[in-house]
Amino acid sequence: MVRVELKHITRKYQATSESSEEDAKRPALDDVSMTIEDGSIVSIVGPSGCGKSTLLKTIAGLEYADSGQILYNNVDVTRIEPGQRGVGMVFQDYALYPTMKGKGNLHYYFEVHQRTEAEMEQRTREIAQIMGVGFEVLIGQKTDTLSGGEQQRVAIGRCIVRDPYVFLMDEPISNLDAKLRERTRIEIKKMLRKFKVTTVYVTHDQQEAIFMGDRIAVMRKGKVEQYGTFDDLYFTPANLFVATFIGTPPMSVIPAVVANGRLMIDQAGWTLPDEIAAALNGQSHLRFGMRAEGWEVDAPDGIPMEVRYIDRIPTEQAAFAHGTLGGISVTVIIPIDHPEVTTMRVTPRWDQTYFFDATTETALRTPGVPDLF
Amino acid sequence: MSLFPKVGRNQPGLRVTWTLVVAVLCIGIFLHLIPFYFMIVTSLKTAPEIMRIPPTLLPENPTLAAWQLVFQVSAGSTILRQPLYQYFLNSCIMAFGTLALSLPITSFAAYANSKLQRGRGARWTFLFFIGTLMVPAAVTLIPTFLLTRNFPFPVPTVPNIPGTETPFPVIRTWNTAWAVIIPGVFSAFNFLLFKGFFDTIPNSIIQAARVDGGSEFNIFRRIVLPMSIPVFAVAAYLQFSGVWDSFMWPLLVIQDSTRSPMSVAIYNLINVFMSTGTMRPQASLATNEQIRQLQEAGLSWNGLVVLGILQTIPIFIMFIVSRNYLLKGVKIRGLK
Amino acid sequence: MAEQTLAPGTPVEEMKPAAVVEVKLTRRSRVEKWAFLIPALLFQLSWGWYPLVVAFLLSMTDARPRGPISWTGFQSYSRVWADPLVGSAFRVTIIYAALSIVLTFLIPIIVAILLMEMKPRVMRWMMILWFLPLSGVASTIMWRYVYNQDFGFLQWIAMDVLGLERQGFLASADQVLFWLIFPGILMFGPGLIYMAGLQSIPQSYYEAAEIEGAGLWRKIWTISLPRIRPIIVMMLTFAIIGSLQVFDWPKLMTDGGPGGASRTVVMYMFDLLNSLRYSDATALAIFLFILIMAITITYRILFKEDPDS
Amino acid sequence: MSSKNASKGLSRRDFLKTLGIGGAGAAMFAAGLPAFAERESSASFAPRAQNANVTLQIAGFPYTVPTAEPPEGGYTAQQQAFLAWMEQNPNVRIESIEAPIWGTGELRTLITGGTAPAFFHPGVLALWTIEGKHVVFNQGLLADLTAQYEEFGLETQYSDAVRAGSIEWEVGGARFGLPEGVTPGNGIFFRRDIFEEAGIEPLTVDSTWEEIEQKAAALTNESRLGMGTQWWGVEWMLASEGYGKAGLFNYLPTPENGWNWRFDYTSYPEMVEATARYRRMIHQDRSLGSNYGDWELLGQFFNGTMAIVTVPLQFFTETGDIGPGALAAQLDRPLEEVVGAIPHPRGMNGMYGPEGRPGVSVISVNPDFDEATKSAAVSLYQYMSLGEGFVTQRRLAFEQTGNLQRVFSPYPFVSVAQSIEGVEGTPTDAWGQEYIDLVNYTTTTAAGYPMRGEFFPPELDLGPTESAWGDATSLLRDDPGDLDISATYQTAQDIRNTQAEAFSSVIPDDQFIAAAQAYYQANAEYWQANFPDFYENTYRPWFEQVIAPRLGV
Repeated sequence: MVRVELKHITRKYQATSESSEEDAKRPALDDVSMTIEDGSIVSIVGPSGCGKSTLLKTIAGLEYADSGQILYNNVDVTRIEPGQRGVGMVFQDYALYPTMKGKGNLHYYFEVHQRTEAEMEQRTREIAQIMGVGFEVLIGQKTDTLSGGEQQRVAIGRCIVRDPYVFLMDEPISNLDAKLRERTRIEIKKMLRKFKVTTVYVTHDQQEAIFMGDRIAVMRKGKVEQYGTFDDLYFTPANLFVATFIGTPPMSVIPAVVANGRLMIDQAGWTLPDEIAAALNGQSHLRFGMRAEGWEVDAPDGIPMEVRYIDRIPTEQAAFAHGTLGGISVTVIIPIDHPEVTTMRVTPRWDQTYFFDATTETALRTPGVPDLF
Repeated sequence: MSLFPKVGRNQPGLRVTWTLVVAVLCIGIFLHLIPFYFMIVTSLKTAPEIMRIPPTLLPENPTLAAWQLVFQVSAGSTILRQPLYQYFLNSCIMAFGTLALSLPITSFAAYANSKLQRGRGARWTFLFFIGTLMVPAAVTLIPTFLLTRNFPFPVPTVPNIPGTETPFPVIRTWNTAWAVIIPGVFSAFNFLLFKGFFDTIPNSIIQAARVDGGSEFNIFRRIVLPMSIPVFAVAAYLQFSGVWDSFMWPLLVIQDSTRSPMSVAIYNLINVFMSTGTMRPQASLATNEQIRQLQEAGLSWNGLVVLGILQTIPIFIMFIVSRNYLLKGVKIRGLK
Repeated sequence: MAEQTLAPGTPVEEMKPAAVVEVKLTRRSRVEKWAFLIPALLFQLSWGWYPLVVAFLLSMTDARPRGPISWTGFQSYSRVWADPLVGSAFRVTIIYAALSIVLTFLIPIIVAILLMEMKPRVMRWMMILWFLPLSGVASTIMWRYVYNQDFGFLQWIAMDVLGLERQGFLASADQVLFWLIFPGILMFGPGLIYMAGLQSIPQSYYEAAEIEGAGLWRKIWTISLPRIRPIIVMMLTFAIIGSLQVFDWPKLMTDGGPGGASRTVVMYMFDLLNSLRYSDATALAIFLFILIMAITITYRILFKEDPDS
Repeated sequence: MSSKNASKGLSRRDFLKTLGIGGAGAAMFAAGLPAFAERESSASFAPRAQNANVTLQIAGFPYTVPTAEPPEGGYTAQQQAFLAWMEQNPNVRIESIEAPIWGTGELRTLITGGTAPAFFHPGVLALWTIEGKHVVFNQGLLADLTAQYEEFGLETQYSDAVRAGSIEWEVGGARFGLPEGVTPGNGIFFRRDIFEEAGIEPLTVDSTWEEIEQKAAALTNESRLGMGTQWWGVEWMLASEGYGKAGLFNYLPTPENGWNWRFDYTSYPEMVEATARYRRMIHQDRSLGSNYGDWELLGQFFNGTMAIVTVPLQFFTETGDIGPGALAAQLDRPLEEVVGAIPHPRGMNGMYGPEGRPGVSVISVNPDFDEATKSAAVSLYQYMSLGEGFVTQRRLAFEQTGNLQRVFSPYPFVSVAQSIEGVEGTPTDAWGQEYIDLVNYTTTTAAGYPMRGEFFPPELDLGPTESAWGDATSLLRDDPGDLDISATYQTAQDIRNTQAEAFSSVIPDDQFIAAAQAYYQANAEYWQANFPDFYENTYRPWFEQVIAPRLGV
């Protein structure tokens, strides 16, 4: 429906009583630019305080950018009020109007936009059909008598009823219990597919971000560190932060030294393949990143890793060996029938290695998105 | 609410706790009611019995004389210059006038400060609004009094516009109900009360309404106001009883007895009784004549207590009314 | 226009940049923010701060109710500073404030929390009876009578019922502050305010806590109190400020006695005013203002809003 | 009289006016100061023509304004007299207003704001001290009525008692008050019937505090206190010895200091002794209740729950429900068999304290009034309290009630006339010989007691507050423990002396010394004539050792 473009959005932090000293000094949004394609779902993920909610609110118009532009289909809406941007927003705490029934919540939009009663009823009925069984009953009740999941449905219904250009969701399911969260996540995804609404989905949970988003933006300290598909982020992280943030179990990052064509971790090391050595620009001190699946175990040139414990997962037909390498915790996937050991020799599969600059933390070498087909 | 679980109340531990809670509440009520009991009993005593020591717990010869006296006094008597209803009406004008202006203005400001302003601006506005709380009222009494005479000049006589013989235009509220209402329009206490409540309203609700396109005023009226009924009830009750019971200020700014509130009428009477407390017999002499007149009319402490009870009744009614609104707020929240 | 232009349902093609430019500068919420604030700002400025500034200027003069006047700078301040009674008045005020907050502040909160437990009908009645208002004058008369050293109700309880020594009550320099505060323990209940705050707590919170096995006190401590925290903080602010400015009640009950043991700063300020010493009284008030500011600021720093709440 | 020293600085109004301008435009602040000062001093309060229409706003004091319609039961005698005056003076508009004229702070605020009523009591502003009234007048809070005294020839119409108490209405030749009542001073009432019942000899004029102490203890039982006194009760006992709030011995003239007085509470064993008696009666014998107001005392006296009370003597002529007359009527016995009255006893060394000194209660007039309005106000006063209206009132009171006590209440009159035309009877018929004798005693003996205010020119400030002294006396009254009396007084003395250092006097040193010399001379004469033992044994040695060196005599 709408393509949303953010151009160099900057927002100074408005110190509140809740913000720490450090937060107060840096901008909440620091030159954020991204394009959200028409009908696509974008997840914004990052640790708390990274500015993801601020970004969402800026898109909604609840916060104004100090500089930069927001375009909806090339229309500059930077200074347009939220109520006139045609957005729908779902909040973490659902933010239902407590003194109104569910219906009243749905109707408020029409009321303040001076729409007709008929249109209001018509849309409500339509939405009730889409939202499925029991929604009519839900919206006939006081909102604070509803359970969390029910409130969530009403909140989503409230957004959809207006047929929004952009759908904004601010951690919409984080207040639900685990099981419900799983189910709701699927429901939302299904619904978004059905409506094909441009959606921005904010979460702090990378799993959720991966599940929901066609594309994912990883934010840190007011900056978008990387914006791309999951594969982009997984295989070509722009920097150490993105690399460690995405993926389960998290990537192990080991300080390493390159000397005489060998990659040295403490005293032990491997001989570095030439093409990788070339990619490292001759840097000697760097960060060596490995995902769990990137390791080869018990290879002849492997270096010994102390194993702390082995976590066997029968459903996956695999096991995680948690060990220590160069003083850093490392997780390695091993066959499920691997015997209990106290040390095992590990070798990186060199095409799955990541190298990062020790100081700037930018990626020097990544595996790149595998061409599967 | 359910501090106590719904099931398992028969558990001995819980039962003891429950009984204890009920007992504490009941004892508190008993202690609280003692002054009320004495007031009512005193109003039924005869004048000499009131002076009796130790006081009698029950009136020896219960009499409604004091009540009759207060209700039968005619206008222009020594006791009350105006009929009782006139004072009552004046009090109502002042109290409700203050509420009508103060509640919207104060709650608007508190809402804006809580939800619309942010950062340093909000903090300074907040301090601007509550800073005057830290100053004892006695300090600003005289300047404020002068302002009711010639706003905005805190002087007894208005200066002339330089170079002319015409004085500056001024607003005079002295000797009208406005002089009581206007200085009380912004109530720093209520501001804090409202702000404390508005702060508990999640920002997301306001933001959701903004996304829905409500103007700030519409949001306030349709979303925030219905949520805030209890705090409005409390604020209205507190301010009402404050204005209703205040006598010092109306005493200073209202000289026309047809415009005096009831508190002033009662205070004037009590003052005559209480003013004799100095070493100089002249002071007693100066007020002798008035006391004599009051006593000839048959008024004594029992009559004053009757007036005190009458004075308490509107506060009491307001209390009941605001309690109902408070309970309505409870219902809205689905507290069954 | 903007509304029509951007309202949902409008074909996307019609969203032309030109149509939007016109509303670019209208910041309706900002205008509304000031519309909300301005009336209160004006009233607070003209009837709150303006008289205060006038009073402050008077403190720098040798002002008397009438007659000649001249600037004297900080003379009043130094005179008040040197007055031995000022120090003792501040001491009494601080003790009074601390004692009254310790003794009276919690009761209405606890009562409000417990009242919410009663069945609705019982609650309605108990609420009336607990927070039954009494006009100020009437309560002064009643308590003066109750405290009478020779024939008072309390002396009767102390001597005849409890068989104690004759008690001083308001006449004892050691006890006077307690007995001044005592009626507040029974009488003053801003409990309605807490009840207003308490009932905004959803039932589900308590149910959730119950499932987790929380007992009575845990529920009060982890749900009731934190949820009305802003109101408590506000009421405490007000209680601190109010008790540091206490005047009417001790004035009527003890007039500062015995031996100045209950003479608060504002009472001494009143003494100065009655001695026709405007500027000294105002200077004393400024000292009190500074103290209140310092205490309030310290308090606000200590009880800074909890970011997790 | 230097009350209107316009040359010194700005007037308050100018200052406030400047503030007002400041409110309108801060830029004018500096420039405005001199300009306004000049204008105001030349053109303010121009007197109006004598017959101009004027308005008097009266707040129920000293006369109740008659309503337009007569109330149920008709106008009171006083209101009828008032109406007659209004008919004679159609150019004066009378308005009845509500004004808080009995609160110090409130009345002061009204005067500052220019909204005071026509009449009020100067004592309210002056904390009821004579020096205070002079200060208040000096500050311009009371109208100067000197011209009106002349115009109406008031002084010739006053009784001797009023003229003897001129200190209450006159300072440095200027008149600031209109006498409206004479009080015979403070005294002690006792219930003769209770004394009789208990078999105790009644009190007499010669009774001492020691005797009262013993009798009070004997009269105390479960339902009765032997004696009751006001919360400042210790002052009565101290005053009899020459100490206390305004005590002769407690004030040390120190002309070389800024504030001309220092305080001495610690040099006298008699002061401690008198205090010890007071404390003994309260805390040991439990025969004295000392936390009551005048009217409460009268009520307890009426109920018989106190056998001896210290009250203003004019309460004897109180005609209300709990007055002595009502008590006699209730007991159905003659007044003189029920209520006895004596002046305050003499002290241990034979001194007679100032508290028995008769006084004049005066009313003052709004200082904002122009001459014409002041004249109208004084005219009303003259008619109502001295002249035709007064006679009418009293006669009507007699006709309405047939009770002589209503005519001679309060007694004695302000005016020269001591009887009312058309009323048969004398004050003695109304109140009994004993009370009349008592009044004669106080008006002859105590009236000559020299008061500081009579000799010293008025100050511009009241000086240190009385708080420290009040603290000491309230502690001495209330503390039941082993209080060190001397140390308590020492504290009060130290505080007051410290406070005194921060003040300065407007009286030049030589003037002060001259006034002090006259004051102590008058004291010497008074004591020598009336209480020669006290003079020889106490006063003269004290003067020579303590005062003379301070004055450099």
